[in-house]
Amino acid sequence: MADNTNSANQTQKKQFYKKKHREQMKHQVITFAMMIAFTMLAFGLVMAEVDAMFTVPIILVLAAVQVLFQLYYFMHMAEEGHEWPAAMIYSGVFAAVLTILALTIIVWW
Amino acid sequence: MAEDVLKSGNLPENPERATLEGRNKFMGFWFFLGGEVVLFASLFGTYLALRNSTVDGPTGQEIFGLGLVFLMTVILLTSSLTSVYAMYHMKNNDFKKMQLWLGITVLLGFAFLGLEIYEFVHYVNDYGFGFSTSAFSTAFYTLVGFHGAHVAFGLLWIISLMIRNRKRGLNLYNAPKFYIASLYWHFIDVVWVFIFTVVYLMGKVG
Amino acid sequence: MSTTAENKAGFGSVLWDYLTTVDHKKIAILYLIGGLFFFILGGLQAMLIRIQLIAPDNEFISAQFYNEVLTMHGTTMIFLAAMPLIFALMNAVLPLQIGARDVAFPFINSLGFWLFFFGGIFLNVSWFAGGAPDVGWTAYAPLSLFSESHGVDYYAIGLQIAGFGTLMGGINFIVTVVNMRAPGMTYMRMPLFTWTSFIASVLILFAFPALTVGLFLLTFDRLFGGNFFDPEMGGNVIIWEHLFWIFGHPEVYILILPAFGVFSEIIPTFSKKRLFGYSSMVFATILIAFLGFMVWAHHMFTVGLGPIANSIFAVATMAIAVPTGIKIFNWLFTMWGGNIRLTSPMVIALGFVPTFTIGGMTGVMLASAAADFQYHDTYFVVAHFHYVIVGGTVLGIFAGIIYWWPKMFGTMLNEKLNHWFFWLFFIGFHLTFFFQHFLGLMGMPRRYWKFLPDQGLDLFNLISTIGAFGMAIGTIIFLVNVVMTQMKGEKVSGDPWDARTLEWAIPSPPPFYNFKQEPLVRGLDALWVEKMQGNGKIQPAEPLGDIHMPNRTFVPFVISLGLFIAGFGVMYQGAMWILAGIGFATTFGAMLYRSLKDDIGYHVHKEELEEEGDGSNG
Amino acid sequence: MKGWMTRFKAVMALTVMALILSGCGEPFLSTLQPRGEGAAMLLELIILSTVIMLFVFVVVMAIYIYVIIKFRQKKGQEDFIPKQTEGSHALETLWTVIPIILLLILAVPTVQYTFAFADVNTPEVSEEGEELDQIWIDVTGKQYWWHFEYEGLDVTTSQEIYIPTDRRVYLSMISDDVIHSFWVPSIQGKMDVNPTGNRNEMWLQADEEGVYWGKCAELCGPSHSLMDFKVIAVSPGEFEEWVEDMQGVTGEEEPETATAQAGQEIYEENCLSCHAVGSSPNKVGPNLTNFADRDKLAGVFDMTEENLFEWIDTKGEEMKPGNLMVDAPYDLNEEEINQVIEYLMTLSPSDVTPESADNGVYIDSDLSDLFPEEEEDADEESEEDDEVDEDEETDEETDENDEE
Ligand code: HEA
Ligand code: HEA
Ligand code: HEC
Ligand code: CUA
Ligand SMILES: [Cu+2]
Repeated sequence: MADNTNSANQTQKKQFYKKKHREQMKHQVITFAMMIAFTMLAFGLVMAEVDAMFTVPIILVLAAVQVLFQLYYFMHMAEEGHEWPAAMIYSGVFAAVLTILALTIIVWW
Repeated sequence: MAEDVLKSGNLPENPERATLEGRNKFMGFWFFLGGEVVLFASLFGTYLALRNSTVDGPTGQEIFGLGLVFLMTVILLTSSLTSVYAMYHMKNNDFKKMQLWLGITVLLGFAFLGLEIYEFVHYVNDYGFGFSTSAFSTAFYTLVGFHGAHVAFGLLWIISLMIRNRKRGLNLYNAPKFYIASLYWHFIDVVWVFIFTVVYLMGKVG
Repeated sequence: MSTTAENKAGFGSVLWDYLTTVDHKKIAILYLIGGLFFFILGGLQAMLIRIQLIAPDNEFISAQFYNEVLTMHGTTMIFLAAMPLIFALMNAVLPLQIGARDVAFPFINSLGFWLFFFGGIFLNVSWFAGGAPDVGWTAYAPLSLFSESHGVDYYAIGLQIAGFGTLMGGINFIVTVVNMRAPGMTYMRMPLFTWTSFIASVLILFAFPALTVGLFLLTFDRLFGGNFFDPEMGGNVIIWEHLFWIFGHPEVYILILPAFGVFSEIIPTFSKKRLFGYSSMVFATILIAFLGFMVWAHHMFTVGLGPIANSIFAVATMAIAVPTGIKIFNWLFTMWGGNIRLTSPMVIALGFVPTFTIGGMTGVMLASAAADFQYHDTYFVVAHFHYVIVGGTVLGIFAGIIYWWPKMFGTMLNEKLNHWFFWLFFIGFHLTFFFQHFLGLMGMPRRYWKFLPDQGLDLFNLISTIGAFGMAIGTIIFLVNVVMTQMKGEKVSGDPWDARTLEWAIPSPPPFYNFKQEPLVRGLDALWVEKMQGNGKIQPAEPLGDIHMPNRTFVPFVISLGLFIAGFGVMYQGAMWILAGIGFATTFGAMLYRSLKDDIGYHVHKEELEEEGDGSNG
Repeated sequence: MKGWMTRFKAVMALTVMALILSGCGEPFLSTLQPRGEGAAMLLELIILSTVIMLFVFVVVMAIYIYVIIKFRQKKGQEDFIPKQTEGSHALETLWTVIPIILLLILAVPTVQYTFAFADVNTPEVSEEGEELDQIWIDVTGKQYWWHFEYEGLDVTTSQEIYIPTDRRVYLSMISDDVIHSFWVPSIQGKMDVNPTGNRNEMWLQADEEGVYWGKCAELCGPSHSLMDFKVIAVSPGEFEEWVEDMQGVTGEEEPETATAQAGQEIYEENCLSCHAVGSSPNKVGPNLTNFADRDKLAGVFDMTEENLFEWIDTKGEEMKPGNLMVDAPYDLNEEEINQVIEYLMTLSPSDVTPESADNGVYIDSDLSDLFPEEEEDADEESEEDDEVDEDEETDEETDENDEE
C-alpha cells in the first residue's frame, strides 16, 4: 500500500498537490460566502414578512442548495472514490423523503 | 506495514484513504451518515406532524427569536469552513495549522452550543415553554436537542483527537480519524441548515 | 467451541477468548449460540400460546400473562432469534465468500454482537421485574403508554440497545463487501448469499434509524413527560405506527433476503448447475429492497388513511410479487436439467419453495387493500407471516446452519437426524399454520387470549396446537444432533459438499486468517471454475507474505455492559440515576479508551505461515 | 360495482370455490358466509385473489414436481455434470410479464372496492328514485365495550346496535382510550377506532335479519379478546319500532315490584355515576337502557342470573380481566345485588329484541318517520349536508375542549 516512488518525485508531487489544494480552498471560500449569502437571503425574506406562499418554497430550495454545497464542496462528494458515499447518501435521502412525506401528508388531524 | 502507519511525515495525497483501514473508516462513516439522514428525517417528520399541536402552550411564531438563530447559524457555518481549513492543512501535511483550525472549530462549536443552551433556558423561563408543555414543545426539543447532542458529541470527539495526537503529528493511522470527524462536523451543519429553515424560519412564517 | 485444541484449554481461557474475540468466525459462533438460545425461548413462548389456545374458553394462562407471552414471542423471535441467526451466517460465510481475511471493522463487529446480547438480556429481565411488555411486538401507542408495568420501558430500551448493535453489524458488512473483496471478485461475481446479505445490510442501514427514533419518542413519552403520542396534549398516535412500519416492513425483507441467498447457494450446489439467471437474481434483490421502502402502509389499511393512500400502497405492495416471482422461477430452472442430490440442506430448500410461495401469495391477497379489511389483525395474517418467516427465514437459517456447519466447526451434522428434524418440523409447521388461514377467515382475530365455544373455531385451533408440538419435537432433534455431532467430533474435509464458492476452498474450520494468500477469483462460482478449468485449487493473487491481524479486545463487552447498566438507571430514575451515571461513564470511558489507545494489530509472519503447510483445500 | 364480478361468476372454478368456502365457519361470524353487501363484495375479492393464487401455485408446483422427479440424481450418475446454463431471456421475460398481468387483474377491482368502501357521502336511492335518509351512528370504542349513539334520534345504547336490514347504516367512530377496531365479519370489513381527532367512517348493510357477532380486532389490553358486540339486524319496521321505544325511556320509570324498586334505589346510588338508563352521553360504563334484552352480558357471557350476580359481586374482575368496573367503589351484600338484578331485568323498553331478528316477521318501512323535518325534498339535500357539517363541527369543538 505504501508509496514506493523516490523522494525527488515526491517533492514534485507535493508541490503539485499543494497547488491543487489551494485551488480547491479558493472554491471552498467562495462556497462559504455563497452559503452565508443564502442564509441572509432566507432570514431576510422571513423577517421582511414576505408572503408565506412565496417564502416557504424559496427558503426550502435555498436550504437544499446549501446542503449540496456542503456535500459536494466541503465534504468532497464530487471527487473520485465517492461513488458509494453518494449512492448511500441519496438512498438515505430517498428513504428520508418518503418518511417526511408520510408524516406530513398521511397523518390526520 | 503496521508500524509505519504511526510514522508521521511523507504522507500521500489522500492520507485518510491511503490504508485499507483508512478506506474502511472513510466508507463506513459515509454510510453511517446515510443512515443518519433517515434518523433526522424521522425526527423532522415527527416535528412537522406536530408543529401545530401547541395546545395551551406558546407557538413557535410567538417565541422564536430570529436574531439569535441567525447568529447561531453563522457561527456553525463558519465552523464548517474552519474545519475545511483544517482538512486543507491536513492534506498539505501541516499538522500545526490543522490543530489550530480544529481548535477554532471547537471554539465556534462551543459558542453555538452555549447559545443553544441559552435559547432553551430562555424559552423555559420566559415563556413557560418546557419539554412537557405540548406535543409541539416535545417535538421541538427532541429535534433540536438531538442536533445539539450531536454537536456536543462532535466536540468531545474532536477535542480528544486533538489532545491524543498533539505530540506526534499526523500519520496514516490518525489521518482517517481526523478526516471522518470533520465529515461528521459538516453533517451536523447540514442538519442545522434544515433546522433553521424548517423549524425556525417556517415556524416564524407560520 | 469444539476443536480439540480448545477443549484442552481451560474453560476460563475459552470464555475469555470468546469475550474478547474480534474474529468474525468466532463472532459467528457467538451469534449462533445467542440466536439459538433465544429461538428456543421464543419457541417455548409459542408453545404457551398454542397450549392456551388448544380449546375454547381455556384458562391455562391469564389474560395479562398471555399478552406478555405474545409480545415477547414476537419480539424475541424477530429481534433476538431471526436477526442474530442471520448475522451468524453472514459472519461465518460472507468474508470467506469474497476472499477476505477479515471483515472491515472487526472491533465494531464484536461490539455489534455484545450490544445485541445485552439488549436481549435487558429485554428479558422484565420477566423478573414486574412483568414483560404486554402490548404486542408492534407496541402501538397509546396502548403502550397505558401499560402500567415497566414492561414497555424494557421493550423500548432493550430494543434500542440491540438495535444499535444491528445497525453497526449492518454497516460493517456493507463496507466489507465494498472494500474487502479479493482480486477478481467483481460485484457480478459475488455469490448470491453475499449479494443478499449486502442488500439486507443496506436495508438495515436505512430502516433501523426509523425504529431508533420511534423508540426514543416512546421512551421520552413514558419516562420523561413527552407528549408525542398523548392525544390530550396534542400528540398523535399515528406517528408511532408510521415510524414502526417504515422500519418494520423493510425489516421483513432484511429477514428474508439472506434466506433467499442461502437457498441460492444450496440449490446450485446440489443441482450441480450454476444459478439460473444470476444477474436477474441480483437485480430482483435490489428491486425488492427498493420497493420494500414504499409499501409500509399496507400494515395500516384499516387505520383510516383514506382510499387514495390505501390504493397507492396496495398496488406498490403487489409489485413486489414480480421480483420475488423471478426468484422462485429462477430456482426452479436452476434445478431443471440438473443432477439433484437430496441432501438435507437441499430437502429443506425444496420444502421452502412451495411454503414460501404460499406465504407470498397470501401476502399478495393481503395487499388487496379492501380485502384486507377482512384479513387484517386476524389469524389469516398470522398464517401469512409464519409461512414467510418460518417457511422462508427459519428454514433458510436451518438450511444455512446445516450447509455451513462443516465450514464453521469442521464436523458434519448427522444426515439422518437432519432429515428427521426437517420432516417433523415441516409437517408440524403446515399443521400449525395452514388451518390458521381459515381460522382468520372464520372470524378469529389475532392476539386473542381466548376464543369462545360454539363459534366453529375449536377444531382448527386444536390441530394447530398439535402441529406446534411437531415443530418442538423437530427442533429438539436438531439440538440433539448438534450435541451428538460435537461430542463425536469427526473431522471433515474443506469441501464436503462438492460445492462451488470460495469458502469451500480453504480448510474446515478455516485458519484464523482465512486465506494464507489472497485468492485470485477467475469467475462466478470461483471454486467451480477451478474445478472445471484448473486443478481444483484457487490460484493465489499474491506471494506468501505477512498477514495483518487485529488485536483481541475486551472493550466492546464493556461498552455494551455500560449501556445495559445505564438502561436501568434511565428507567427507574430517582436514586437509580446513579446507575445511569455509572453505566454511561463506563460506556463513554471505554469508547474514549478505544479511541485514544493505538490499536494497530499485529502480524502473522511469513515464516510461521510456511510452517503450517498448505493452507488450501484438503 | 357488482358488474364486473358477475362476469367472473360464470367461471366454474369460482362456484366450486364458493361452495367449499361457504361451508366454513358459523353464519353469524364467518367472512365466508356473508350476510351483507360489504362482506359479499369482500368475499368476491377474496375469491378472485384466491383463484389467481391457485393458478400461480399450480404452475409453480407443476414445474416443481416435474423437476424433482425428472432431475433427481440417478444411480451411477453421481459424476454427471449438467450443462451450466446461464439463463434465458425469453423465459425470464415470460415470468415477469405474466405476474404483472395477473396483478393488474387483481389491482383494478382492489382500487375500485377500496374507493367504494370509503364512500359514505352518497345517500342510497330507493326504488322510486328518492334519496334515502342516512342513518348515522356515533360509535365509541372503550376498554372493553362499545357505545353507540344514533345521531339525531336521541337513542343511546351499548354493546349491541340495532340496524334495519337492506339499507346502509353509517358509522362515525372514535375511541375514548386506546385504539380498537370495529369488525363484524359476516357483514363488513373492519375499521380502526382511533383516539385522536380523526373519526373513521364506514357503512354497514345487512341483507338478512340476524344477530351478527362483532369483534374488537386491535390489541387493547387484557380483555381484548372479550370485547365482543352484536349487530342486530331487524326489518326496517321493527327497527323503527325499536327506535321509538328507546326514545321513550327517561330512566325515571318506576318498576312494578317492590324488590325492583329497592334495586333501582341502590342502582341510583351506586351505579348511576357510571351507567345510564335512557339516552345519555357516553359515560364510564355501558348504557343500560335495554339491558334486559341483551343477547349477552358484557358482550360475551350468557345472560343468566348467576353470571349477572357474579359480575356485580366481583365487578367482573375475573370475568373480564382489566375491565374498568373494578374501580367502582360500591360494596353491596347478596340481597342488595339480587335487588339490583331484579331492577336491571326490568329494563326492557321494547318488544324488539334479538329474538325479533329470527322470528320471521318482516315489516317494511322507509324510516322517513324517524327524520320528520327532512321530509320535504326540495332542499333536503343541502339541509342534510349542513347538519352533518354542523355535527362535525361540534365534534371538533368537543375534541378541542378535551385537549384543554
Ligand atoms: C419474512 C417476512 C415477510 C415477507 C417476505 C413478507 C412478504 C410479503 N408480505 Fe408480509 N408480513 C410479515 C412478514 C413478511 N411478509 C409480517 C411479520 C407481517 C405482520 C406484522 C404484524 O402485523 O405483526 C406481515 C404482514 C403483511 C401485510 C399486512 C397485513 C395486515 O396486517 O393486515 C401485508 C399486506 O399487504 C403483507 C404483504 C406481503 C407481500 C405482498 C409480500 C411479498 O413480498 C410476497 C411476494 C412473494 C410471492 C408473491 C410469491 C412468489 C411469487 C410468484 C410465484 C410470482 C407470481 C405471483 C403472483 C402473480 C401473485 N404482509
Ligand atoms: C421469526 C419469527 C417467528 C417465529 C420463528 C415464530 C414461530 C412460531 N410462532 Fe409466532 N409470531 C411471530 C414471529 C415468529 N413466530 C410474531 C412477530 C408474532 C406476532 C406477535 C404479536 O402479535 O405481537 C407471532 C405470533 C404468533 C401467534 C399469534 C398469537 C396471537 O395473535 O394471539 C401464534 C399462535 O399460534 C404463534 C405461534 C408460533 C409457533 C407455534 C411457532 C413455532 O414455529 C415455534 C417453533 C419452535 C419451537 C417450538 C422451539 C422448540 C424448542 C424447544 C421446545 C426446545 C426446548 C428443549 C430444550 C431446552 C432442550 N406466533
Ligand atoms: C367505575 C364505574 C362503574 C360503576 C360505579 C359501576 N359500573 Fe358497571 N360497568 C362499568 C364498566 C366500565 C363496564 C364495562 C365493562 C366491560 O365490559 O369491559 C360495566 C359493565 C356493567 C354491566 C354489563 C353491561 C352490559 O351491557 O352487558 C353491568 C350489568 C353492570 N356494569 C352493572 C353495574 C351495577 C349494577 C353497578 C352498581 C351496583 C355498576 N355496574 C357500577 C363501570 C361501572
Ligand atoms: Cu378493543 Cu381490542
Ligand atoms: Cu409489510
